[in-house]
Amino acid sequence: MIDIVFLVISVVTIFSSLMVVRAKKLVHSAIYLAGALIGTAGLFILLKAEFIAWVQVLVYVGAVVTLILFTIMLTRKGEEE
Amino acid sequence: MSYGLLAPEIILTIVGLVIILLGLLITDKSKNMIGYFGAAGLVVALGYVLKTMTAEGSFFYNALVIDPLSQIFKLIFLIVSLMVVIASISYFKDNRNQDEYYALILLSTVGMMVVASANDLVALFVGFELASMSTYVLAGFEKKNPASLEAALKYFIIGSLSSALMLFGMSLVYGVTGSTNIPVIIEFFKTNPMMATNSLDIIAMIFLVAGFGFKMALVPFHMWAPDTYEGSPSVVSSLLAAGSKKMGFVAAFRVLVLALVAIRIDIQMTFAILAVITMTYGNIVAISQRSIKRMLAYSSIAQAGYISLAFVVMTQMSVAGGVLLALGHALMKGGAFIAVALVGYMVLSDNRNAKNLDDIGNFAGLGKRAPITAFSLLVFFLALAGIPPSAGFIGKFVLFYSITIEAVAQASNWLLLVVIIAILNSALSIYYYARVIRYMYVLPPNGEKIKEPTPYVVAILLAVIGTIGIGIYPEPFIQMAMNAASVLGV
Amino acid sequence: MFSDYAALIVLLPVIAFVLTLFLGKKLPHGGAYLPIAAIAGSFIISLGTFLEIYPTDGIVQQSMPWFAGMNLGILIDPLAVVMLMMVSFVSLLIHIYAVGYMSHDPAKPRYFAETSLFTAAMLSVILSDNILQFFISWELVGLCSFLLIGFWYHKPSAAAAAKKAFLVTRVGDVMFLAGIVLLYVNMSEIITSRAFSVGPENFILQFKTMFEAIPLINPTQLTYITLLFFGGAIGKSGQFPLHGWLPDAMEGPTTVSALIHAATMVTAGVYLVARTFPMFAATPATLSAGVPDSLLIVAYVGGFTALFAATMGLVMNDIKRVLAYSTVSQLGYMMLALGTAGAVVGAQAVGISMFHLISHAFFKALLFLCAGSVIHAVGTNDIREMGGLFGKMKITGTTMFIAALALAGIGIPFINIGTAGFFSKDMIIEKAFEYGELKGDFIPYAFAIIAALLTSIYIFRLWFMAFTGKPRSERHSHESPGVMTRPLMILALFALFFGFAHLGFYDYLNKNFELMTGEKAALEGESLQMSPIIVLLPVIVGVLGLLISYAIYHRRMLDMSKLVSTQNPLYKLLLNRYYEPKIGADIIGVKLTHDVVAQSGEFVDRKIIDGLVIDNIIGNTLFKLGEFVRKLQTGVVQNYASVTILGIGLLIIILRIKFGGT
Amino acid sequence: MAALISLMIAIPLLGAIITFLTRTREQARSIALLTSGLSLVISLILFSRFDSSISTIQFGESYPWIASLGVSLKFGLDGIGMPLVLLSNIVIPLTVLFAWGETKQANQFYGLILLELVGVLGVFTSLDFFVFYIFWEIVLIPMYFLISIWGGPRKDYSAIKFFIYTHVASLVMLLAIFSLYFNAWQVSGVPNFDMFYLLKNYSVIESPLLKDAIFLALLFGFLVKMPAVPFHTWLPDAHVEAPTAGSVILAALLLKMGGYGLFRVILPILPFSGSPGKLISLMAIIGVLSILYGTFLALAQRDLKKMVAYSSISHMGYVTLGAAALIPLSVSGAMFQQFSHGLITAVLFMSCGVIQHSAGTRIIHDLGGIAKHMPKLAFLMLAGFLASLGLPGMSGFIAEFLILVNSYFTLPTFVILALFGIVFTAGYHLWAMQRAVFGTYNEKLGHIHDGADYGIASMAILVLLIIFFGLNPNPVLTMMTTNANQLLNFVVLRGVIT
Amino acid sequence: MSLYTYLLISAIIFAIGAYGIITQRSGIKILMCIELLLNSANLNLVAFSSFNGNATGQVFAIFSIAIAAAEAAIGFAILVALFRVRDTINLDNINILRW
Repeated sequence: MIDIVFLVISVVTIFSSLMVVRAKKLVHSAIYLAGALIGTAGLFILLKAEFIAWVQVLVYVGAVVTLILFTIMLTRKGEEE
Repeated sequence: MSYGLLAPEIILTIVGLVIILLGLLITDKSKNMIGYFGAAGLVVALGYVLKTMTAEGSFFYNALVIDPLSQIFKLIFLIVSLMVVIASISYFKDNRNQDEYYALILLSTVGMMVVASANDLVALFVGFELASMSTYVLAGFEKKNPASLEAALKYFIIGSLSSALMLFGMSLVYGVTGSTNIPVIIEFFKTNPMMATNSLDIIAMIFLVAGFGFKMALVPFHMWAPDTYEGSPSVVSSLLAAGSKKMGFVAAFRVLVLALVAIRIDIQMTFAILAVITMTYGNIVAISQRSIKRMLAYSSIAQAGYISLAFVVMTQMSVAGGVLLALGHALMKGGAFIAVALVGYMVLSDNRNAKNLDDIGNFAGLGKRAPITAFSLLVFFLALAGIPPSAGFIGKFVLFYSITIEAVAQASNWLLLVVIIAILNSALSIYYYARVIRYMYVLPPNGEKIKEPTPYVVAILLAVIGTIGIGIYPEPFIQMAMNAASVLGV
Repeated sequence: MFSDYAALIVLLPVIAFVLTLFLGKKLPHGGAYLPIAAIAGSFIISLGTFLEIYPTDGIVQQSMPWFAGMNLGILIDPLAVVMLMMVSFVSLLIHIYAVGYMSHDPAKPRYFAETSLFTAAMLSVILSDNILQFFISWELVGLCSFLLIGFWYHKPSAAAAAKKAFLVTRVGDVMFLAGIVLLYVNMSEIITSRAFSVGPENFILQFKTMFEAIPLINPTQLTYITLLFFGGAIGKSGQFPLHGWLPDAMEGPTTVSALIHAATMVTAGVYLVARTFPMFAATPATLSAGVPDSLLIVAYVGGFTALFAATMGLVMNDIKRVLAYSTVSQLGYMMLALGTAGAVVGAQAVGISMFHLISHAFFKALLFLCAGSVIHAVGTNDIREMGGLFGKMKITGTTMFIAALALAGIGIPFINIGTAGFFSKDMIIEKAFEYGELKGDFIPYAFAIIAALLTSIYIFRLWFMAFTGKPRSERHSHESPGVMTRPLMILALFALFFGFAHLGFYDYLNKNFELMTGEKAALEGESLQMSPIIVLLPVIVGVLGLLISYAIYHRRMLDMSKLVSTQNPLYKLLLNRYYEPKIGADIIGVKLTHDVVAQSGEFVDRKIIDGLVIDNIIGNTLFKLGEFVRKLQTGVVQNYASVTILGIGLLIIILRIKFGGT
Repeated sequence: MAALISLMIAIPLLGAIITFLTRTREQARSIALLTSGLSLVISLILFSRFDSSISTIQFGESYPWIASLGVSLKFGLDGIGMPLVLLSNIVIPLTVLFAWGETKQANQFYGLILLELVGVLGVFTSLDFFVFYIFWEIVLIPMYFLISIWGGPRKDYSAIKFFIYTHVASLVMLLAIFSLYFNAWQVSGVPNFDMFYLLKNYSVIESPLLKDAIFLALLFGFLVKMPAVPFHTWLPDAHVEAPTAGSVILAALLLKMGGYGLFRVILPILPFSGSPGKLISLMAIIGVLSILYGTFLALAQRDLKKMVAYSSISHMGYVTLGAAALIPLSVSGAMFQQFSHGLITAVLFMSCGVIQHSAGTRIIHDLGGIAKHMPKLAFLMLAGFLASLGLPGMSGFIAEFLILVNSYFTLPTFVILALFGIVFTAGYHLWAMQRAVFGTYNEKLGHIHDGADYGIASMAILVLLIIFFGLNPNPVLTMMTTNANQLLNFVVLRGVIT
Repeated sequence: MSLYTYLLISAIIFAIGAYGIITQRSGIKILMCIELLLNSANLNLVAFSSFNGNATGQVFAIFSIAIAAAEAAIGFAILVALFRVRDTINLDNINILRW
């Protein structure tokens, strides 16, 4: 059971990471980044580091990704990408 | 447990925070006083470090230690910061945001000092990042200047990449040894020599080399340095080249030297190749530069190459030589960048809209236009080229000499070859220094004599006195460096 | 009493040199009286010394240590004292003459200073008691000749001649120096290995020490040493093949020519061989039985030069050039005497040679001064433009005729009446014959007798062309002033009567080397009874030459235009001096040395060592490399990151390969 | 007074600093002349108190400096150093006097000259290898400036070439010093940079290869400075472009540092090197090569100054040859050649300077007959040229004579080769005189003036000294011989020569 | 789930991040890739911490997350500032400093 969960989470994480790079639109990249980070948080939970997982979600997903989205908004000019 | 020995860090942190607070309260006009305040804080900290040069202590569960190695590097960082701050009093005169500037300088200095004292990978990382992040901002401090921002961006990207690499390396080290405390790590490696063939160790070490090498600007982790030094405000370049760079060295001394000795990997050759490539690359590329800052950046890379020779043989003498050269280089390069800042000021006072402030053409006739600056630059250049009596000479002397000793002791021809290449390199470097000297003293000036602003002059003369002083009376400094090296027990 | 002050013989003219050089401008006649007084002083001391040592057969030796085991010293033995008297006396007369001759020259002070130094140097050569001091003085003589030949330095030909004189004699000097090097090495080996004593009074390069060590020196080495010395003498005395500088040296003032070519410089070479004669005589005989090798070579070189130079004397048109070749030729006789007579009568040869040297000094100085007087009067050197001068210049004409007689060696044999040259030259020719009889080698004799005929022809050709016939130029000519003619008359007296001193002279000089070393130095040959024809022959050829010249140049009995034309290859060869200036100066001096060797050296230096290695390979390559590597810094940050990551990858791979592991 | 040597070095140093700070030309040159004159006085005092009969160090001084490296400030003089100290102190005041009329940045000009004096005095007196090296390097800097500020058209190229070339050589030498130091340290366990101590311990090194490597590195350092063919190409360029004062100092003093190194460092260790025979041959070959090559190259030059520069190479070849011969008198001859060449070459370069100044050119073909308008110069120049071509009665002859005569014992072939050079040496000197000074006056030059009085005066003093030491070399030669004998005691003991 | 599985995942993420940094042109994307790198390091730390049985790794990870956030803030601030003066964040065009 744990194995399957682990497998799913890791596949999601790796896929999301890959899509961060491969996505055409910056916004999609940012969403995938959030996915990858959350996936990692999942792995943290599997590693019995629940506190770190929470910090990860709060700080990364909550703060960093938001920051990224803001930046994308601020640096968008016309019909870029 | 008394935290007295950490007083310099504490003082600087408080002064930095007070400066931010002051910035909110006082008028833009009176902000020009903040620089003096910062300088005063640095002087106090410096005095304290000088007083405790030989002190020993350890704090926060052995995460920070005070020992001769940490003290001599703190000395370097504080002197550089002091020079930079004093020079900035002129450079950022009437700048509305100078409160932030000084606060950042002080905080980055604290970061560097933490690295110097770090006895734990966590503390090391935190200090590293503190210093780095402050300097990212400082590099881009001229927000209207595309070059400054570009410099900051490049610095930031390569810097974060390196931090990530370093962190990754640290995580591997932690994984292998189960601890982040450096002495424990070393002990672990010592008692488990079988691990030496474990590729995780090697990968970890290389990641650490990459992380520190970024700060040291070793080839191939140097690419950011010329661009950043060129684009940043000259005083910040001074801080980067003279101070922040040394942070990489102290970290490398703390971790790498010991770890490598402990792992007993014979990576002499690898380091030798890195060092040789670094110095040769730096010197060769420096020859054809027209921008003085860029030239100084490449020369800085070359100097990093010399200093990293200390890792090749890793004897007490060689580490002492590396420390001495680091000290000397901090003074020489820091002073040189500040002098370049002064030239930029001079050019701007000729023509407010001048571009390419650091173009070599602006140095024509500097000997007449700004005699103190020109003379100081002359001293710095000759010292960088290793001409006695100067700090550069003493450092190189001890360093090259320690390697020759090893070469003779090991009857190793290639080590001797390394020294010869290093020596030829240092001769080659004269070529581009002399070019600037020629501009300063031989070519006719293209402007009137200027009055050199006192803060700049004070900062530069500080460096000149240090450079020549170490050259003339090197004994205490050699002792200090030897003590520092003895901490490592190599 | 005089001998105690022997050092003053040299020092007086030196002092005069310094004083004249700095004060001459302020003194009347350019300070001419200073050197005259000084040289007169030298002459008086020389004479006084002679009078002191002659009766007692004494010699004067004074020596003091100099540097590195060398010494400075004075040696006055018979050989030296006669030379001293001759040199100081002739030099004195020439100086007096010069007061008149140079009266119009603005650079008189320099002239008198230089001649004074020149005399001092020559006197120092004579006085030296060691070979090093000898060499130093010898070189100073060369220097002064350089200065004096180039006295009118603004004339390019004079500057060139001065340079040539110095360089050609320098070739000889280097050989001389090499000889000294070799001698020194041998001497010091003898001293260290064979317990040969050298004390504080007995220095390594002193003649006395050298002569004592002769038996200990390796004979082959001795031959080398003496031949190298002779090389020096060849240069200084203008012997073949280093004779070329001497005729060119006529570019200086005529008084200088008189001083250099009559009395002093050129005789130094002969004096060198005479001075070191015991060494020459001690060389082994390998080339010809019974004749020491070095003497044989001296004889041949001297004999050949005597003839060779005389042939060129026949065709020269410059009055001074004729005399110059005559000098070369006569010096050849002196060398010949040292060689041939040395082989048969040993050290007596020195006396024979020196007697000719001194008599030659008188008549040749006279010839030059007369020539000077003529030139002074007609303003040209070319004898083709002179003629009929005898009517206007009786004193000059007469004295010059006397000198010519002396040069041709005219006299009456058997009753021993004749000019100085008669005694001295006939003795040499007779000894050459004796040598031929004893050693079965008549070649030197043939050289000598043919040269004697030619000598007579060319000198009377000169006299007849200048003083008889119709004047060939419009120039008003007149007799020279008294200050010039009086020395002529004095010299003429010597040229006429000096010969009668020959027996005493030979006796005195024969003792020379015994006095110095205290032992008999060389072999003694028994005198040969000569047939009358041999005794008469030299005079016969002399008179014959006079008659031929009279016939051709005075009476015009033969038309010479066929012979004397550039169509005649022989004439052309002679007129071009056997192409010696061309070969020596142009081909060896300029083409080979300068254009080929030096320029190719320059090429190697600038283009290869400097250009290729330093600038191109090291300098440019580094710069180009810098320019290339610089481009790697693209300014694009992703590339930077790539380099970083690639670098890490590379490091990992390297270390993995090196250490393996999992 | 104990600290005479350090006083002698300190006075010009102080003078240099003051000179830099002066504002007017008069002040600058007076202070320069005064301080260099004071230094001369001290050196004369030293000279008069010097005992020529002993070979040990006299007037020794020692102050602690960098204890951890075993460096101390040791100064002292012996027969090797004393004459050169005297020479330096003679040449520098005369150079200042010669350059009395300098107007361009006069304070810097005279200050740099004084700094040169400090440097060479330091080199010739220091007995600690570290200190020796420091002075050795210091000398480069003022010379670099003298060439690059006051130099001719290609001064940049020449100055940098001079600097890098000689600097590389010094660094190679530094490597050898390291090895010596380390070796001595291993022997005693105490760090010590004392020169004699390091040299004494050279023989302890085991590997013959390493010994030779150290030897060659040191030799290279000195030969470049001398300079010897084929490491000479920096010299003609530097000389041609340098101002007269710079050329004088360069040729008269800086080149002597190389020769000094031969006597001070090379000869004591030569017998203990791995293959002494080969190294001696090497030195002899380089010496003779320099003599002949320098001569022929001088023959090819069109520029008077360049010709003199090549003649320097040729003359310094005698020093190498004499040193390589390892005979006491050849070695002292070589030392004397250094002293004598210092005086002679100064006159030659001053002559070139005066001609350049007056006639505006130094190209021999463009000159001609200048004796007409410059009689004093022509006279002194002639004297210098004659001294340079080895005319007896002048100091050059004594030196060359001693070298040639004594080197013949051990190196006969080389001496014979060297003798060939003599004729050509005379050749180019006289050729230049004939073309440039004598002959018809070249009217294209316009009306030119004779040299200024101070220049002529300093040249005249030098000529007098040349003649004085040519007639009486003993004042310096005796002390040289004493030390040469002591140096070669080693050699004989070692059996390198018998 | 052995330690090496986690290390493998971390290595893969690291590789992807590195790949992104090399290939991408947008400054923002590169910053995101750097976050990925840091993330992989954090994963390492936590994994090691968990398998080594001591909490130091987790502590380290917390520090690193906090620092990464701060770093990101600075990075984006620089990007925005640069955008204001250069009107682009395409890093290929940001190369006035070179050679």
